[in-house]
Amino acid sequence: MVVKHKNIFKTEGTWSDARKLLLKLDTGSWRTERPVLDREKCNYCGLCALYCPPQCLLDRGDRYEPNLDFCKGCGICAKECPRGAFGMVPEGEFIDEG
Amino acid sequence: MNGAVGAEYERRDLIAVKEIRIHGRGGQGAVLAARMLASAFVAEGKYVASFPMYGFERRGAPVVAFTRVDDKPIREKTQIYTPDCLVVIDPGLMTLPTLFNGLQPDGILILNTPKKLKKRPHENLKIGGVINATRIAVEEIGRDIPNTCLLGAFAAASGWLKMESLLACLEEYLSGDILQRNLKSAARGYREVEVIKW
Amino acid sequence: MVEATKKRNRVFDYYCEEDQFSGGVAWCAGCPLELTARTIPKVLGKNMVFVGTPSCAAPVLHGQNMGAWHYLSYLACVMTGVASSATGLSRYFRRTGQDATVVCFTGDGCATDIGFQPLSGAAERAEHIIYITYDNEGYMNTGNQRSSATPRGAHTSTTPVGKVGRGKPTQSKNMPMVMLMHRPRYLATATLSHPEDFAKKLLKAKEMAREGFVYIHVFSPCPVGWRIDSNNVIEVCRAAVRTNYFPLWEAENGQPRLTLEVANPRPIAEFTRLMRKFSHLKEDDLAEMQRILDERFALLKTLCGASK
Amino acid sequence: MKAKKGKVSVMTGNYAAANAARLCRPEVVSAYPITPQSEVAEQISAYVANGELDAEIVEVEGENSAMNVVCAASLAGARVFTATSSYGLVFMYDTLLQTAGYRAPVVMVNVNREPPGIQAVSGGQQDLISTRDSGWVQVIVENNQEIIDQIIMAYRLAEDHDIQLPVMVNYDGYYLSYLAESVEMPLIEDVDAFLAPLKSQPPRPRIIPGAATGCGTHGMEMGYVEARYKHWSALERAREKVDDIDRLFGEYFGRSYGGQIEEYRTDGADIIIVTSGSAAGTTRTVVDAKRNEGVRVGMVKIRLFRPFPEDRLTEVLKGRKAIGVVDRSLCFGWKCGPMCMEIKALTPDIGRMPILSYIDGLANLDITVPHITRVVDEVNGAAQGKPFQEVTWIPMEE
Repeated sequence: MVVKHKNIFKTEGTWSDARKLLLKLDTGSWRTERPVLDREKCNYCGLCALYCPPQCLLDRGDRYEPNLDFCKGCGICAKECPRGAFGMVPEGEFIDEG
Repeated sequence: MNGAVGAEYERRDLIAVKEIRIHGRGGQGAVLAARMLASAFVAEGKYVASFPMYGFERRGAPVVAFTRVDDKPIREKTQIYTPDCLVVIDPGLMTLPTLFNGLQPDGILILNTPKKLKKRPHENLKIGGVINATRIAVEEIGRDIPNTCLLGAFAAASGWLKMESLLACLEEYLSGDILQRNLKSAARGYREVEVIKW
Repeated sequence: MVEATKKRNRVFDYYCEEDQFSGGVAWCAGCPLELTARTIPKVLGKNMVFVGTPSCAAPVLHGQNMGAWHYLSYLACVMTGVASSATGLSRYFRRTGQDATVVCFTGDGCATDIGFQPLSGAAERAEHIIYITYDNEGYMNTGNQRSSATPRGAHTSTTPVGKVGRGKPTQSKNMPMVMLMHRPRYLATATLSHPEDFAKKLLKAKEMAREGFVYIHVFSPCPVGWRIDSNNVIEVCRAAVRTNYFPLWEAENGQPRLTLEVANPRPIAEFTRLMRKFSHLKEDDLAEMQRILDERFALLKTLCGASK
Repeated sequence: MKAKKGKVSVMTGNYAAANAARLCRPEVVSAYPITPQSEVAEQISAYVANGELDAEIVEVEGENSAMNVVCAASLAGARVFTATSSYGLVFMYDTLLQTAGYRAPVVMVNVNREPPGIQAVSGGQQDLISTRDSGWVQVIVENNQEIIDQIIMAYRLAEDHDIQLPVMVNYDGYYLSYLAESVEMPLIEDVDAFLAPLKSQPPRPRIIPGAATGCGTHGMEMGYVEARYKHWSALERAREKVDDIDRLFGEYFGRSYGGQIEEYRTDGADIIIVTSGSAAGTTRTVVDAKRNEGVRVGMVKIRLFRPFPEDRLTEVLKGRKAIGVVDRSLCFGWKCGPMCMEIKALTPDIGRMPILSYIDGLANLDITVPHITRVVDEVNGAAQGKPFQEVTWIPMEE
């Protein structure tokens, strides 16, 4: 006996809808080095935030700090900072081995 | 592409009532003539189908156009192999070996030529309509576009179509000064055609 | 915008719109394309529609079925269809009075190669769209193959360096100049090392797109394909400008003008040494590269002078 | 309610197509000239130039762009129209797949022409066949009146909320494109009335500036499969919809074409000739003549080629004694023409019987009355147990 195919979708909805949710990747885990700010050197010029590709430097009012959830560790902030306020520290130093 | 080439089909009763095949060259208005003819027949309540057969559209290349006329809707979408009437716009095409292919008994030939027709060109011909349409077109329209003049000659020689229907349908295709000149050209074709009965 | 308590760069004033992208999107660490993509809506505002194609930008720009990585409206189309799809959108938005900036966002592969025909057609028809090319000098998304924007001598996976092969044998298509000859309403080159210049040009582009076709060519080095340290890409952009390898200029109605005149252009070697895609080049190769560069810059200068 | 009688005039298939498109009020039109379609593009431009149609005309630099323009405009919410032929259709192939996959309700006229060979500017359905799995709805029509009526019906189908698919209306190049015959042109207010139900549907998704509406990627893995499944299902639904719309059109305008297929004198027929397009008219003439001779022959004209009218064909072909299928195209790698191949796929449902394949009318050669007569004679012989040839290239055997 042949069973006729029945459509399982009743309604048409062919498209994505960006308002539903934003998919976020754990790009924070891509990092091998982490930017660490020396607040003494920072003069809040904002060049780090300007050049940061993922735009993940958070404005703290008197300085910028990386959002480590998304920072990919490219090091541009450290490289572009005219005062050398960011240092790139290997991620391994932040891992609690215990 | 030429519908007449190599076609030796048996005529069947089931083919439409009247089939007209127009031979010309690109630029002489053969395609438009076939279409005008169709419109004129529609004005008389007939069903028509008309289409040309050509490849690349090139001035001077031989062109064949077809018009079918019937009292009932026409269903066949084929070229015309068994014409009842041939319209030859360019006298040079008279030497075409396939020109008379499939011509039916009691056939009609409408020929544009500056010369007299000395003998019957084909044994199936019954009526000839000979006219120097090129001269008339040049005189009336100012250019060698003899198609409307030949349509006038067709109406006179064949008797299948009223001249009023033909003149009325030209307005669908032409306008202004060109229309007036073509109306004159067609009227002269109707009046001046030499009708020969064999 | 928080008021700066210390010295804050005035470039921030151009970036007044919200970032339309989420954090954590799939672009390589240090890729200037990510910065370019984020910059555009920050300057142009939300009322824009991105039209793009398979490229490095595609996975992010064109979202996914159940969501997306940004809040912008977009149309993802085939490689050959970017400029013409944007045409369809722009015509209908204008006809129905919808205020929108239609922005094509493609790589050099699409703009200079497979999608060039519709781009050229749209420019000729003076469609009201902004066509932004991010030029990474090759097909970086598919693994660093050559495109017609790849410069002479560059090592790519389809013009490899070997016993015989010495990188790409022919010079690149001078795309901004090709587009200039279409006489768009507005044309500009830009790069990320000069964000203020870029932002100004984007603002101008938004205005000019109301009147006609806009083409913007963005120099966008690929840290992976060009083999650059990921922290060095902005420096590469800067070097490209300093050496006149990528001069910054704009043209309204086909009248070019330099927006940044480099006082003492540096030799090309200062650009090529920053990446390994040129590391095999010998002295004569660099000299030839310098010659091509000088020739192109002289042409640009001549045209700039002619329009004064 | 019924439509008023329209004006009867003589026009070519191309003019009929352009005129019908005008009546449907497309908002964005883009087409690139190609023989034998060019008149359609020209005529639409003339309507806009004369103020008879208010549409955006985009004079693109190639068919690929034409399809991209109308696809994108359609996704933004516009009613669109385009026309092409042969290589033009093939040149837009990437976007053809995209348009269907994105569910853009584009209506396109394809004037059938042979695709291989630059010199072969001649009729043939190979362009249609080469795009049959593009996910479009594909309809083939027989004469100029059907061109007009089918274009109007195509909008009703394409923009139906349950369908949302592009529709390709095919007619034979040369045989219909340049054929002048008398047609009745519906009045524009009647076309408006016929298409009005589309306005009361739920709005279809569209690209809105600033509203975060994106179109183009179906997501990965299951998201993609879901989108394909919905696309496939919409095409399945289109079959019945074609029948419904044809019936509604008939009730309103007084002309109908049978929907997915049109049957001609199939009652009591032992043998059936299956064909499509302009050749169907010639076949009717032969069927009439053969019926007069006592041959129990009928004709089936395939109108809907994609989705394939499986059920309607099964119903009409079941229990016959033999079938002849006349194709104006080729199916490379099969010992028969493409439509014949699809009819053969119905064998489990219609039962085993001789199915004879005929290739005819390639390169603009006529499918003539004698050709079809020969087909009927041979199929009739096969029905009576005579040996038959499985595939016959008619022009090669003349």
